[in-house]
Amino acid sequence: MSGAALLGEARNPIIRWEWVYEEWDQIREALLEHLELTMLAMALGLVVSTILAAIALRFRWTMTPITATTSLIYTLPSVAMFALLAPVFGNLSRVTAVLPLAAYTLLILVTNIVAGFQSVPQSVRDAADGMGLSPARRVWSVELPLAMPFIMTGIRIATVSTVGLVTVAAIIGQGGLGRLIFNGLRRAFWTPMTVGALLSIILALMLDALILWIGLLLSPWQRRKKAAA
Amino acid sequence: MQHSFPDPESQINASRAAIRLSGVTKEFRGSAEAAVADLSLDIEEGSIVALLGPSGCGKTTTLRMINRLIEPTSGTIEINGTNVADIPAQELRRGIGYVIQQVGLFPHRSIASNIGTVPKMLGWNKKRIAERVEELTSLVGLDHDLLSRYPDELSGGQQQRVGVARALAADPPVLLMDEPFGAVDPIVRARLQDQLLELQSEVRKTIVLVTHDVDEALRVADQIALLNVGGVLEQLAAPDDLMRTPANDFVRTFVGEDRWLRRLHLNLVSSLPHHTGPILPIAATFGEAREVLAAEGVSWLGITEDDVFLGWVQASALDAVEAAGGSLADLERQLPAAQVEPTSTLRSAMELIMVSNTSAAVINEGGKFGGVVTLEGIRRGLAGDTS
Amino acid sequence: MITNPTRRRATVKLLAPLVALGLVAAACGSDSDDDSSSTDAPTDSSAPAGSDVPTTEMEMMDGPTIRLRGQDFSESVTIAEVYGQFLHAKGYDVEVLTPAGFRTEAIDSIQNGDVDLIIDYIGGSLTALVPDAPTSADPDEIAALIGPAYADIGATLLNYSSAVDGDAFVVRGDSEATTISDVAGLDYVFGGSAACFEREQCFIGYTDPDLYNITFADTVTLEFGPLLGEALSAEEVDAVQWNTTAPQIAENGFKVLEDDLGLHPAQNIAPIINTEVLDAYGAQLGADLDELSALITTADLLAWNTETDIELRESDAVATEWLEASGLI
Amino acid sequence: MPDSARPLPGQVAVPRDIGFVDWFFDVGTWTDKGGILDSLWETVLLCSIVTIVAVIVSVPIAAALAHFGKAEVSTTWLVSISRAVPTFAIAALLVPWSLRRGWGFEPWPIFIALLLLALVPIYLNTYTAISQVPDGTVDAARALGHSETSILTKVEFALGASVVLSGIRVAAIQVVATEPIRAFLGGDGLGRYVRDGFGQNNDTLVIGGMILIGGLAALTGLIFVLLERIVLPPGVRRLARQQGDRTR
Repeated sequence: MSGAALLGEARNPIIRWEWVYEEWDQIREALLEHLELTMLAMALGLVVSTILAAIALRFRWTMTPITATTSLIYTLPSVAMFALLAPVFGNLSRVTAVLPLAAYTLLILVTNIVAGFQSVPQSVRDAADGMGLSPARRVWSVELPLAMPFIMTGIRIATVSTVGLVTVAAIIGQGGLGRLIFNGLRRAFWTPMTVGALLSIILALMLDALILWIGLLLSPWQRRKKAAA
Repeated sequence: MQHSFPDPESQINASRAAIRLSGVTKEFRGSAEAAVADLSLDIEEGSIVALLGPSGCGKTTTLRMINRLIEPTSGTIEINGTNVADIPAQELRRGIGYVIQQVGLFPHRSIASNIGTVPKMLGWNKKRIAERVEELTSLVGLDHDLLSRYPDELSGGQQQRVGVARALAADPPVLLMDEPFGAVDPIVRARLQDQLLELQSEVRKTIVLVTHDVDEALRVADQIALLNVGGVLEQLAAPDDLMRTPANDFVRTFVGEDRWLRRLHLNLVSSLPHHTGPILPIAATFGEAREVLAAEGVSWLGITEDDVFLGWVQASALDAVEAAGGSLADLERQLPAAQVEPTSTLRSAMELIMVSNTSAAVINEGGKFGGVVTLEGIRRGLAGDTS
Repeated sequence: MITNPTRRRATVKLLAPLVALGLVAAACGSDSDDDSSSTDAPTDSSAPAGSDVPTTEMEMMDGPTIRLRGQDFSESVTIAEVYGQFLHAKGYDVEVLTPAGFRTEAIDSIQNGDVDLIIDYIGGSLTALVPDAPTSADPDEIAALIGPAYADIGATLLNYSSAVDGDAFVVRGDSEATTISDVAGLDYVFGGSAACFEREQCFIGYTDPDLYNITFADTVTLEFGPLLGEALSAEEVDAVQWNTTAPQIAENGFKVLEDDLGLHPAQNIAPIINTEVLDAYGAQLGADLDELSALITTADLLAWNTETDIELRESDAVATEWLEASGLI
Repeated sequence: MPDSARPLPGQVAVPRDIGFVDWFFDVGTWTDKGGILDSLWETVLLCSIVTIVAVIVSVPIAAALAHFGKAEVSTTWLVSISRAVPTFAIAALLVPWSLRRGWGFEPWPIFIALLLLALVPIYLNTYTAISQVPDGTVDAARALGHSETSILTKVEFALGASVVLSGIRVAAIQVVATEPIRAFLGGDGLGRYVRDGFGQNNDTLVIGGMILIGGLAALTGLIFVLLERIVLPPGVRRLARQQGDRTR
């Protein structure tokens, strides 16, 4: 078979290193944009899910509808989400990319925040009340730190999935490393696709490790336990 | 909320507090029966009162109404004449120590930080908190090395001690304890109970203790309030009186017919108040010997030398030896027939005393003389008479 | 591909603390056109076309940033680069955005002001803007129809180029057919994009009993791009709707069947610019764009596509090379 | 449109300005050749096969590794990688590869891409399920004379069944939600409505497609909930509630 861009052909191997070198600027841009979109989506997702989790914890009956809604959002095809929002918020607006990305984090984050606060032993809450901690202080200085391991796990999982999802936002001209993937897709050129996919995985792993590390910093009592185990 | 609550000016006297419950009733929503019904109770300052009863008798509810974790449906609770409802809840709680069965230590804070929780809230400076933490650590018998550890790294008994230290941190006049030793094994529990009594002899708090363990109540409380289901007070009495003169069948059944016997099996020689008895060093004079004999009302003496028990001598032989110009060392000594260890149960000690012809057993504490156990001492120990 | 300065600025903004709720606002603002403080001076000739920072010897034109964006296929990306780099060299403040979407998105963005300049194929524009208008092989006729339509959405159609990338009915080299009419009796499997199936100038025209009246054995919906060639090669389909400048046609020995009944409209490329932006720069901008459009030929399009899709070079470098070779920069 | 130009299987020619209700509740929309019912069947068939194969591959491997307490660390990393892999890119890479081998658009590229997606949640949950069975329980079974195989199947598996099942549920839902990319790679299935909606600039189709896909995913979740009710003994279900769902 002659002609167009064949896999394994000398011109179009799985990865062509000169391309990586020559297009380094493009790759770096894409990587930074990927990071930016991930962080924006996570930040927005965290704010919203904190509010939702607070509602769910305060009014127990809301837990089911909140979970149902966030689960449904989670199953909606991301490609369609981006495309539908594009005419609403404009093709170029970060909002168009960030809103769906943030929406996809809700299920994981809400579930984990709620689980985290529910994991706080009743006795600890009781002791805090008995010693005269105000409710706000109890939540902030006792419950939150104890819920932190769960919350950090949620943030890890959500961040990693978001890194994967950001690539899809390339259909609306954003999407960080997804732009590389689409660049390759346009021409059946493997190198940008491989670079995009690989960097997305590497970025996910690095963020995962980073958040794991931050989580351990935030919960020294856990670290000690882990070391002892 | 920067009231430094246990100040002299505070509504509750800094060192002493009496608690008075008047007609306190608590009905929970959706429950037909009251959890606590028209309960009136006077708690003397500086005493330990045990709220005892079967589950569902409202003892924990009663306790939690004192520091307003639960608000009564009707009735009033006063601490030193001040209605607790008039004190802001959080301020009130900071002035009342609170110990619970599951301890509820903050797992994410070091032991030192746990103990210092209330002082920190009261705005003490770091140095003062650190000193107080050190002091309390010694007071409850904790190893200072533990202060930098996290709760998970401590044994159940150690955690419970931290819980007590934490409750005492701001030197509150009132201590509420909700089954404080419920989660530890019987041996540790007995030790913790001893320690509580020891502690109480130093700090003299007004302590309200919830328990379902009759032995515990008998052992540590000055007064026992026996509650029945629905929060009905069946009897309020000193432990001895409760056992000797139960007010009704419920009390009799609850306290149990074989109470004494069970306690003999349960309690150790070491749990008895330290009692030396008619014991004298070998170098003592005849005058001293007669004094001790008169004071103890016995007809025999124990002789020790360098903390080692040498044997018993008969009082009747004193006059003859003194007349012969001898000393105590010249008396004929009988070797101790009854010897017990501090870890022997009271039952085995009693058995030994019965079968030997002395009326006391010698406590052998690792080869040294550790005091004597008498039948009277055992009786008093069982009755909770710690004097 | 072009580096996008607004993206870089947005990243810097972001790395400053992600102050929770301010995020969305910051994100919205990132495409504002008043920000020209970027100091990323271009260092090599292939990269910087999208930069809004002129090199020192050039005189900066006074006016708003011209944002242009290609559609999501190589030719459109390269065309956008060519126009972008050309204008940039002329001293205009230009920003070439990441390619995204196809014609619908392009027209939407010029209408809502996300983008100031697009380069589209006039026949395609006609289908999108005036779907009921009769198709024509005459570019002037089409231009006369779409000019007013673009004016209605605040844009100006400039002169079309002689460069044409027309619709192509493509079959394998061994096909017996030479005209589209020949296909009627061949029981072919047809592959086309989702858009093709609802267009008079495409699938509907081919199957229309009053026109080509072809009965296909089956159809496959394919994304526009190299997959069309792959599918044809693999004999998954026997005919595809492609474009005349697809380099894979020659590369694979495919052939383009003659549109013997004149279904396909003229598909010359033409710049369409936001009228306000055009007016802000005065007549010079229009003249400059016309100058460039006049120079681009169909052969150029095919050459660019060969570079990007067969030689796998990047559009920005291909554009720079052509502009240099043509003495335009 | 004249009858002879009636759409062939492979494309949906829906008037651009049709209202969602008119489209969705038209009988023809559902029953026509290439209509919703056909697309639904294609999707359900592929998703079921992918999920079943993923179970057959993942469960034994995970169970064996967990039983012998291997692969703790690699398991964690595997999750991260799998979540970040752009499934679309994988599938897109595989299509030309498949075409050139004469294997066509389908089913291999989309099948492999979805399989990769489904393997991990099932592997992970099985691993978790087996390794969280208390050592004491396993020892007790050993002491009662169970063989290692019998411990794995009768004890560890029975106790972890709920967690394994929820892993399969998550995998199935993800597969259903991701399968629509098939429509962008030369196939059909429910994703066709989203694809055609994009291509034809028809939001009715895009929204309709999203509702169908979201609905199928939700239904999939529901089926697993019912399955759990039927399959698991109440004691194990109670146990599972206590342990909590570790999949998220």
